[in-house]
Amino acid sequence: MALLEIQNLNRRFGGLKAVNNVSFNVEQGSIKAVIGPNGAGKTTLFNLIAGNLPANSGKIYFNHAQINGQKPYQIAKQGISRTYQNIKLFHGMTALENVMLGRHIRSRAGFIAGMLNLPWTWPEEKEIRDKAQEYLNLLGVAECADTEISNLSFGQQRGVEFARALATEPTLLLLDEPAAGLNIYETAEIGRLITKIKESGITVLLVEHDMSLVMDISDEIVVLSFGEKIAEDLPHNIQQNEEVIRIYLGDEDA
Amino acid sequence: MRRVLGSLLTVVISFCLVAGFSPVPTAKAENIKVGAILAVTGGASFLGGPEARTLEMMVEEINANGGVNGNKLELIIKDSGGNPEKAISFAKQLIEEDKVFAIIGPSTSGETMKIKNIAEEAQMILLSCAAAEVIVNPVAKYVFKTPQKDSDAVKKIYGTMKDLGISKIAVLTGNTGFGNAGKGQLENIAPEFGIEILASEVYDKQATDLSAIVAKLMANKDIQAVVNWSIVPAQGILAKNMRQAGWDVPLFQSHGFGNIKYVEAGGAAAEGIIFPAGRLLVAYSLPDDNPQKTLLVKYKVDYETKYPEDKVSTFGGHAYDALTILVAGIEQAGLDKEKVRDAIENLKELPGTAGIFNFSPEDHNGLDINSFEMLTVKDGKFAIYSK
Amino acid sequence: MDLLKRYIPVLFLLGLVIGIQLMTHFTGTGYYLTQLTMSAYYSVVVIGLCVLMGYGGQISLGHAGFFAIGGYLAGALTTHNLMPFKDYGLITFLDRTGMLVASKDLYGGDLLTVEPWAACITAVLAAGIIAFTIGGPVLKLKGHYLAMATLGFGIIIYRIGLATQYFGEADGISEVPGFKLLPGIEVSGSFGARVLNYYIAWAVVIVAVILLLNLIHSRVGRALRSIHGAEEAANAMGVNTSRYKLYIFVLSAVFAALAGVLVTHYNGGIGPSEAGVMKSVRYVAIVAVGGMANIWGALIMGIVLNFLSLRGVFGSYDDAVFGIILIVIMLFAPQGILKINPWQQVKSFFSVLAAERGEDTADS
Amino acid sequence: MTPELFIQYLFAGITYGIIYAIVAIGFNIIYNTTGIINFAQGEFVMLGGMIAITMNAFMPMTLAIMVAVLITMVVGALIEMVFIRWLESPSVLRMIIITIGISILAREVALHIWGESVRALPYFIGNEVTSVSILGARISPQVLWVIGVCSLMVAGLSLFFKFTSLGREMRACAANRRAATLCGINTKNMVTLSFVLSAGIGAVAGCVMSPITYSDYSMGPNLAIKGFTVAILGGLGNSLAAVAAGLLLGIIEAFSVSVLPLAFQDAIATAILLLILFIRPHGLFGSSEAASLKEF
Repeated sequence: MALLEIQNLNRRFGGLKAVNNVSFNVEQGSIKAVIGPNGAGKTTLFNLIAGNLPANSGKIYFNHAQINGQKPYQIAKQGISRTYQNIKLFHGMTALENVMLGRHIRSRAGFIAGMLNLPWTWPEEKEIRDKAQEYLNLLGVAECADTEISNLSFGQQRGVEFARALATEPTLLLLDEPAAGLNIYETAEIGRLITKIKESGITVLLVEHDMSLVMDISDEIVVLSFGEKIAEDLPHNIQQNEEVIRIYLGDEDA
Repeated sequence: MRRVLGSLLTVVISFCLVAGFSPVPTAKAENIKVGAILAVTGGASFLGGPEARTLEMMVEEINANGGVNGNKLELIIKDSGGNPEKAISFAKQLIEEDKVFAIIGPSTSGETMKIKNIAEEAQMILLSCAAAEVIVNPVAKYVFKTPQKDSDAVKKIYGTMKDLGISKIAVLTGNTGFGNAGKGQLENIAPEFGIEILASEVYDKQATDLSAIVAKLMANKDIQAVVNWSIVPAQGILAKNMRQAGWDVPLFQSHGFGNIKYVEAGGAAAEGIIFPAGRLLVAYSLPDDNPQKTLLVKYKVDYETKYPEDKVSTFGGHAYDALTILVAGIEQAGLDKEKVRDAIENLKELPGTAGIFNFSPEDHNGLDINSFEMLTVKDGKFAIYSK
Repeated sequence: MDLLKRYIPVLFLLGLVIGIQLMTHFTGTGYYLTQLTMSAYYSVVVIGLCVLMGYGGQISLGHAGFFAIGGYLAGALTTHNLMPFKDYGLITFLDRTGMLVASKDLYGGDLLTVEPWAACITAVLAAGIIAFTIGGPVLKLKGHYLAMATLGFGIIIYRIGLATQYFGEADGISEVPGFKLLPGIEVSGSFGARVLNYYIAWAVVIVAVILLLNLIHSRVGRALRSIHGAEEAANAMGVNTSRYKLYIFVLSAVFAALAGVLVTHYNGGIGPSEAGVMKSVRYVAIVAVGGMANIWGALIMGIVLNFLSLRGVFGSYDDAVFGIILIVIMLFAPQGILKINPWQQVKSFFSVLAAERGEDTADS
Repeated sequence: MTPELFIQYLFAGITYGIIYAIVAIGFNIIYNTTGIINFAQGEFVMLGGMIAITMNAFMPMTLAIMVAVLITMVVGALIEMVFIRWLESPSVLRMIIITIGISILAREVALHIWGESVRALPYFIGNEVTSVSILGARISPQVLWVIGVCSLMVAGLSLFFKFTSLGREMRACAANRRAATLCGINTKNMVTLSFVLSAGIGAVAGCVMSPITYSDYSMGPNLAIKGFTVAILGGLGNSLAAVAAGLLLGIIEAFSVSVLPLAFQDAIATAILLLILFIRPHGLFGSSEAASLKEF
């Protein structure tokens, strides 16, 4: 059975069918991309998986357990982590602290322990800090560790958000347009990084507009248009799929 | 910029602290410091406002006339806003820091009760302007109060009712300490006069409309009269709502009605309201041989000349009495606090705005039922009530 | 090292507290300690609210309500005479367990009242439970709705105090006895116990500050701050945001209630004004001036403004001063005028002494 | 309950209900154009009444009321221009605190101008004891004035928003501020206008109710809380629903005295407020879908 299974998922906003009867699977250890023109329902789909939006109908299974209907934090605890199209970092905190938050589900010091600063929390705190620094290093943004997040460049912010998502040690990583706003060198860098992540055993589901990146790294592609799945195939097949070509030619955003 | 601001602030704060802690320059030795804790602002400002103005006026006049036994008075008014915690803080401040001779106030019973023990512990003469009887019952050695007793007001009202042949009444009270105390007294004393309370309601001190409750009470045809007990503007509103509804049973008010503004606000509806009050409100109509008359007329004229915006009220009168009592004590006993306290405790036949004060070790109020006069409203003015 | 950096300002505060006491002792100005003691207690409310507003990102216009729950319950329990009910089973039971104390009142009457410790625990627990119960629905709200709901809660507590005979209605509760924390250590307002009470109050403040500093630098504190930064993302990181918001709400309510208990014993009474809307607004104003997420700023402003207000410096403009503060701070310095960690200010004054370059502490 | 008593309660309820509705509409007008809840709304009512009373000493009442309303409108405009206009996308928290500050300040200024005493405008017709008989109940003609004037204002406002271009521009601004700006509407002026309008209607209400309820410096917050309850009850931003909700609250309050002690009358509004916030924050008449789209 696949790691993530989506079955007949529906979500409406008023009369608009943002996600319309979509089903697909994501296999363990693969990179799957979701593409489609603007307004195709890609981000809505992510929000449904991550639990930010309730589905009107349909089911989502993760690791054989149904996760739709659960709260985002519960879903996160089961090993799904995500990034956002418009970066959502914690302002008023440093880059390091942002990534340390990623270790939240991997640590356990509670309210009372924190307030009393009990000694057993000290090694845990140190471990959180060390791990967070490690992920910052991995993303090449180690130098901004102590900088408040609003003072970072866009690219650095992307890096920190990525590091934060990885710090949770997810089984499934949802990436919402990881290359948006990046130049070609940075995009290529991101591509290499995503491949590396996959090699470390993390499954990746991404939404992306940059076709070269998508074709380059994904194992499989799902195409959405107006909330409906119109194709699901290997990258080179998708490139030749007539309907996909038609909607993309009809839409200059591609 | 922010750094500069921050540094600046640190400096300012240090300055404040340093300035705050430098010893207060001591005043000239012969001045008598009188502290006053009054609710000049806030929900009880209708009490504290006139009280503060009265004290300022009196101190000015006393000092212009050479002071008390040649000593000038120095008045320190603290505005508690009606908050007990501030009254406590101010009391301690006045006692220890300003080293006042005596404290006048606070305006409300709640505040007075909070500082009663402080005054006792510090052996500080406290002349409260608040009404509740618990202030002087049980008697605390250093605590006095100037407003008349609620129980006497109730007896006066019930006495009048008896004359009118009224025995079944409705009681409305405000949810202030004053209203609450009055409600208790009204209920306790009723049997003594053979009066039956058919309905009793409490309204909010900020109530702006009582027509619904008037309608409800009016439906009970047995009610022969209404007693309203509060010190708030709702007194006039009740009168209006009753008269508009065409309900013409007699309306009795407490001695808290002693402010002509309530009559003005009540307009035509206030006509015929009956209430007990000190004689201040009818100063001109008193016979010339009344021992209070000179004093009352003088206070009224002085106050209304100095504060043309305001009309004299019994509330300011309580502060007037407090300072008068203190001055009388000092004139008799000099500048020894203990002796002044003893002198006050033994003051007899001292005319004040609320009545003739006769203190004793058992009675730190010094007023009896005769300090009340039944008044009524006639042509928009207060007049002595006669059946 | 980090720990040391966190606690150095606390030591500094401790030094200041002792220094001020010594200064007043030698200049004969001991009377300042009265207002400093009261301000210290009010500051406990303020720093609790500061963590709720600054780190939890939740406004509360009802914290005077929690203060009043603490103060009123402690006051009522330790004051109301249970002698007439002493034959009832429950009262006898409580008496046997030592939860009640018998004493004589000022005028020689027999009194049987609840032990202040038991009353204190009851009051604080009650505030905690109430906060926990209403916290669920209240904290689901945002913005104006949240502000109004907390305001409404405060009003209801105020109304209950004002309408209940047990709580003394408009007069409040008077003649509350002292609170013996330990043998020889009593919270009370008598003139003789002033220095002792000054130290008790500041001990409470320092403990409260240490607890909160620990909290905001812990895993939970990080999670709280993340909620303020971006709630949705915090959720996606596995932070149970609603639970953390509830916890911090309860914590700040408990702080407020504890302050209420202690102030009531110190003052020997409590009145409805402590529950008033204006009180809640003041607490918010102080937090706003100190900087929303700045415990030290809130503490300093809490002390300074309460001290000045309690000394009557603002006269009849007291409320107006707080109104103006709210407007000016929110217009020109929404981060508070003490946005910069005051400890860093001190450091910059003595930069020569600072051996190493100060790094930004997390709460600045 | 006798029919007379019923009518009596009903009129008491309607009088207050319509006043609450006017305050609520004041909230809504400003909320719609700015997304701000103006906590100082009750102070407009206070100012209207107090200024009219002062002016009445120098001029006939009609003129005094007109002057008072004008001055209050100017105050409303000034408040917007001094405190609100130049803030760049302030947070909700910041706006809440600023308007609370304005409310406190307005109250304190009024205290120091007019003092603590309670005043009233004279009755428009007759005096304090005049009453008219309606279906066996006796009502002060001033009650009819309040109901009449307030109903006219509500009707006038709906017409204004529906049929004048200015009103339509304000509605456009309410619907989508950025889009309105793009269409060439000066949204900043629309915001000022909304303050002027809500100050104006508040002041009118303050004048007509003054003979019945009196005016004093501290009347604002109480009205604001009732008004806010009504605004939420009707669904924030929906003025016609606010009228319905206002009448509902007024009538509930009036009838409550027949079952509850009078002391709890004022707690009813707060209890309703909390209840509605907990179970239906989008109001009785609003839809949750629409409410969730609004930014908070």
